[in-house]
Amino acid sequence: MTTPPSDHAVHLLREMLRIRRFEEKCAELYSAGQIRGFLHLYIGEEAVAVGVMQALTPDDAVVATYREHGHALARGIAANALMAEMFGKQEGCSGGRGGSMHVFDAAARFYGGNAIVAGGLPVAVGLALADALAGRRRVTTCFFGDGAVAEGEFHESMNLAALWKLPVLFLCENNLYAMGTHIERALSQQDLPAKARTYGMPADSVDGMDVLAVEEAAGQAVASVRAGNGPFFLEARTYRFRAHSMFDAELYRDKAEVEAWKTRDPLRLLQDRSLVDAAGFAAIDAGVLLEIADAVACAEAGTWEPIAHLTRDVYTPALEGPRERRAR
Amino acid sequence: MTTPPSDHAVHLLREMLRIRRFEEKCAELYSAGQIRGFLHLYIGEEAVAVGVMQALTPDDAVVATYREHGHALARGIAANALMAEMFGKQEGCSGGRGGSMHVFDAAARFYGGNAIVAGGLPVAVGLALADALAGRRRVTTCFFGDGAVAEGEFHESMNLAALWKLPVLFLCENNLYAMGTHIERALSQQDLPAKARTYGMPADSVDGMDVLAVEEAAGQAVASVRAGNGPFFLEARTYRFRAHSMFDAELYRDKAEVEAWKTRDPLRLLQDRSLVDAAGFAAIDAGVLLEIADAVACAEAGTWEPIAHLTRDVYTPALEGPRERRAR
Amino acid sequence: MSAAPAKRTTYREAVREAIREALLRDPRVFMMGEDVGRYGGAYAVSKGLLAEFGPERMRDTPLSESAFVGAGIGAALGGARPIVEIMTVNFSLLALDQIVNNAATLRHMSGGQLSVPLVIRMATGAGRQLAAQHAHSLEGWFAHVPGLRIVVPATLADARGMLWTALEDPDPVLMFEHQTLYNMEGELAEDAGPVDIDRAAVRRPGGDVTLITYGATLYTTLAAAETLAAERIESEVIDLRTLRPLDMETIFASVRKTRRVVVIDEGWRSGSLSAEILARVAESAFYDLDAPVARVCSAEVPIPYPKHLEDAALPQAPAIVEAVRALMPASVSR
Amino acid sequence: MSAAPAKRTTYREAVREAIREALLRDPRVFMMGEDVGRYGGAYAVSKGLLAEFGPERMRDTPLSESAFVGAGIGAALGGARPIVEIMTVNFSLLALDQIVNNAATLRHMSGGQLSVPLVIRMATGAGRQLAAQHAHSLEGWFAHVPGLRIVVPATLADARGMLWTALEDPDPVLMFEHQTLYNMEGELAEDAGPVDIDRAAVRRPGGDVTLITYGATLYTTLAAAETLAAERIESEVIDLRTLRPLDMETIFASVRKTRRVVVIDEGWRSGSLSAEILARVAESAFYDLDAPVARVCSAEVPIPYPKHLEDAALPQAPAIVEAVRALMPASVSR
Ligand SMILES: Cc1ncc(C[n+]2csc(CCOP(=O)(O)OP(=O)(O)O)c2C)c(N)n1
Ligand SMILES: Cc1ncc(C[n+]2csc(CCOP(=O)(O)OP(=O)(O)O)c2C)c(N)n1
Ligand SMILES: [Mg+2]
Ligand SMILES: [Mg+2]
Repeated sequence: MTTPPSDHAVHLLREMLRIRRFEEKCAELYSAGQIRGFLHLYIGEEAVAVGVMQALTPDDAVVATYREHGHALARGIAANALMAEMFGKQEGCSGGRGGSMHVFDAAARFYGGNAIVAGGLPVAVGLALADALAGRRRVTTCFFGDGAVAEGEFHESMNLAALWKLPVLFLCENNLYAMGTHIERALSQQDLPAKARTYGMPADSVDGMDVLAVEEAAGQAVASVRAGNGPFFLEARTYRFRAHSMFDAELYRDKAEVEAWKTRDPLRLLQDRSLVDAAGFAAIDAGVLLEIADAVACAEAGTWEPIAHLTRDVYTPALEGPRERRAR
Repeated sequence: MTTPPSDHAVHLLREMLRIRRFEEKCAELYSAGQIRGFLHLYIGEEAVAVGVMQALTPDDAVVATYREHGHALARGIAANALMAEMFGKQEGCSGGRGGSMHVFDAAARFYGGNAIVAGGLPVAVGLALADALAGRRRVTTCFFGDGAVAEGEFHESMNLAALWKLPVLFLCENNLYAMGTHIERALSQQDLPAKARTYGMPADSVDGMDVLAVEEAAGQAVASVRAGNGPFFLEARTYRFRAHSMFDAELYRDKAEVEAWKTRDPLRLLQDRSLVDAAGFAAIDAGVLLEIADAVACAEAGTWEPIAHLTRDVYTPALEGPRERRAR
Repeated sequence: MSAAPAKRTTYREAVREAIREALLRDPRVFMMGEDVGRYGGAYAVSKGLLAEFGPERMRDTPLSESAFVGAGIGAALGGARPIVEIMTVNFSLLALDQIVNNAATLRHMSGGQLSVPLVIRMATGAGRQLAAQHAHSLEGWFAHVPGLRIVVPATLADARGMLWTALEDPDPVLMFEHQTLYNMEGELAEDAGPVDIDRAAVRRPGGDVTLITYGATLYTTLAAAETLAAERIESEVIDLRTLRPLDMETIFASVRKTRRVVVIDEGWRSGSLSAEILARVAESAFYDLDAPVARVCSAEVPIPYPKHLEDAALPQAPAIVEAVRALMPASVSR
Repeated sequence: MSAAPAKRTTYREAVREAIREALLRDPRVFMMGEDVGRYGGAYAVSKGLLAEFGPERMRDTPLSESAFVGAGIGAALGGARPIVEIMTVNFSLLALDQIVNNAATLRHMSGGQLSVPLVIRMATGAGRQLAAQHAHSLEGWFAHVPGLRIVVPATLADARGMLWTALEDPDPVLMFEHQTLYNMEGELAEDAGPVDIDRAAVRRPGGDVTLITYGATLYTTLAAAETLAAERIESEVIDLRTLRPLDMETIFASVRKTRRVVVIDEGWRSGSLSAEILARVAESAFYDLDAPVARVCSAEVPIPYPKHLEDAALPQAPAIVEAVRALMPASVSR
């Protein structure tokens, strides 16, 4: 007789599966032409977003990249609102204007959805600065990739946060590639925690395919930040199973490398470890698939923003008059 | 009986004294209104430029900042041409258009004179890249201050140079201040060689008030670069004796701190060490003062670029016609 | 306007007073930038404010334009009211990603959810022989970007009054202070305070020609108007005050009256703000015009160091006078 | 123009051929940028070139726009002939310090001593639903900066021919390739080669109105011209090709003939290149005009993701037709 899987393990598994199924559906919808623009899938990296979000409270802030569906779902943005956004419908969490790369949710303190590599880091530093100035004990978590580490904005942000001891968790998703560029061809120094420590910042590295390990490492990192010790840098070693975007012929990596990483699929790893059996998995999956189907239905039923609204929200309507509200 | 000072020591002393006297004269001329704009004096830091230049050959390239009179003189740009540039006369080394902050001399491979902090670093990387591509064994030396280390362009350039193993000597003049900001309030990590090493780059630090030490350290650094080991980072610990610019009230540092550093005046240190006596010093000084006086006379006798030439050299004159040459 | 007694003050002091007022009025306000604290500001604008408000609210930053401007955006998103100082407009190019891709974009791209109530102040312009990397006028260039509001105080009252209004704006405002104005002295009402940032101001009324400008060239333009008045050509001088959005009503009203327009703009001629104004006039007030539109701008060169060349590169009163004369019918000019 | 047989090709292939030719012709030429090598280019422009030329000359860079653009400047100073690719125009904002403060400035500021023979290529424009941080048209904005030359190939022949000419220019040239053109297919002479980058081209002759444009909107404009022709309004369509310096001769010659002008520009309306052209026409060809100048530009919004809003934000043929009709005397229009 085996012990039943813990509720928490089931929760983590479901969260990762929601991302996986959501994105598989997105890929399908992209081929069908219902989702357009750039689409960057997170498949393979689900353990990172899900593990980290466990450590955050609703009051904390999250800044992510253009590969942020996973972060959005794990942060609690409804699949419906996210899928509507993928379609560009006004029921989407950014009113349909952002699409895949620009997911926002002010209520969830989810600040994008930034498609400029490393562009989110200074913003995260500022969110944390606002908290520090106001004496609030909140944490801002900023997700970014290994590619972002080469950008000047990474360096400036790391230094500012460390210098001012701001409550930022720098969460680097090292999936070894920036588009087609392997980290060895991008960074003269690939030991990222060592790099971070030169800023006088505590740093750690964790197996990003193991959600339990991520959860634990993120928990410690967030605790350190929340305790007032200043920023923390956490590297999650992970891998994307899919192409960089839907336009990528993947000339730059071996199939064998991909297959090797797939043996460490974060879903399978957790399923094995937490002793969820095939039937248990199928039950979770069924619920998730329902949720995604519902999201697609919602998105399809969603409405287009009227063209007349195109120029709204470039500026706030004049303050004296009653502020026009967009239908959401 | 004492041993006479070596020719080399006298050479170094003279080189430093040329900078000192040149700039003292500039400060005077600034007060008299003959030099305008921003004027950043190098006084106190002469050992760095003079020491480093000993390690370079005429074929090497130099990139400097807005505090570059010392580098220009030590690199061999004539005091006449430099002083004419300070006046804005067309006999100046930049044709008078650059002034104090934009000294150029293509023949000396002296590429500025860059007044954007850290803006010269990417350019230096490119100069070195051109050499690497062409298979030339030249070294590009890039001078910059401690303040530049916080800029994104520093980080990107260090990484590129290290990644591509380019022949750049990064020469950081750490004078402890960026304008009024002490390095402790600018950088979370003030051990600059340690910072540099995280890029996988060899690094060293040297007493920037001791010209012999600088010469030796630079010699080793340049040898390493020239041998094909990739870039090298050398910190020269130094101090500016004067204000940041002529507009600086120096509210941010103690007189006592300045006085303490002045006891380590690079000229005095070398004079003592190399056993140049007062008479010897006076003899060198007399020669230097003559040179400076001549430079001022030349600059005063210099001519203004005709206003009609204002728009020349924005673009190269059309290639088909004979290329117009400016009177130099 | 005000009946309160006036005091002698400088533009620099007026800006400082405005910053002080903002820090006193709203605890969410703080200022950051290079050397704004201990050094007292590169142009001595914030001298004394560190002592009064402490290093948290008068915050020195490292040399990291992109990060501290981006941090201003983040802080604004997080509920603060940051005033970010960029020392000189040329350095703002290092922060352009944050300004254009984030500050200007976040509200629209998020479907109206996010607000970036940020003010970025910077010194702009030539006239002090600072040469090719410290002397440009890019405010008109920034005015191309939707989502930004661009304000340019030319007078003591505006230097004193625009900041608070800008801080109350829920969207990012860029404020450009011309380097040569800091020492300008004059009378300012003791009780001077916030001013609107919506309307252009007619600084001199006149019926023969409309001269449109902003910033430091206001004074060059007023000088030219004096010269022209001696020739019995009456100029209406408009100070734009806000470069984006443009107050076209004031411009059109004046052009309807004068039927002639010259724009004076320190930006490089091609693609400067002057082009936009001339284009709008030629599009929408074409039949009101009695003569071609005209402009006096900076020469299209990196600003050179020597005084005579810098002067030659910038809009000067004689060129303005010349441009106006060329538009007048033969009977009106002497 | 050429009598050589034509082959079927795409804009993408034409650009690739141009890069190949440059690498073959001049050993000083190399290309660098993000993912130009192994990945084959974000827009697959350089696919295959790594295999042919190796990683030194087809050089992948880390994500460091400022440093690799600056390195391009340095390499050009050092005697190389770099082609630097910036993936998308929005990312060029990260490199603006190097482009404006260095590349555009070094020759003048050094008194004519230094030369920066650098070509920077980038993808620009909207139309692929890439939203607010990947879809802007900033080429007209760059055209404000003296010291830069801005070229925009709209045709296969220009995609094939402008690069070599740009590389021979001793000064920095920015080349903008519209994202939506890469897949455009057509006939190109087998022996197509370098073309001039000095003159605008009349792509359709006509006597009633001058339509001025560049880049992808050339095709929108030609479509509008077709519609107008059906109404017996004959448009002369000018493809600017080079945005700085502008070939005003060609423009003025056309305006003298047609007496009406509409500029079509994918840039945000205010402060776009269209403003400069309208301003110059209204300044210098005022008396040649029979109607106000006009323009059709992008709406002043960060480009939104959904197709219907993106389309609504961009210049479309019906709007061009409308703008032209509004300028025609009642007798000419139907
Ligand atoms: C400043 C900037 N340069 C280039 C790009 C194009 N681009 C988009 S994603 C990407 C790779 C980023 O890699 P990484 O940071 O590792 O994130 P990952 O995609 O692997 O999650 C690149 C080059 C961009 N969006 N922004
Ligand atoms: C990008 C940029 N930001 C700000 C400035 C204004 N500025 C000029 S020098 C300077 C301090 C630089 O300090 P450091 O690099 O240590 O050089 P030092 O002056 O001490 O030699 C500053 C802030 C500038 N020129 N460029
Ligand atoms: Mg990656
Ligand atoms: Mg310093």
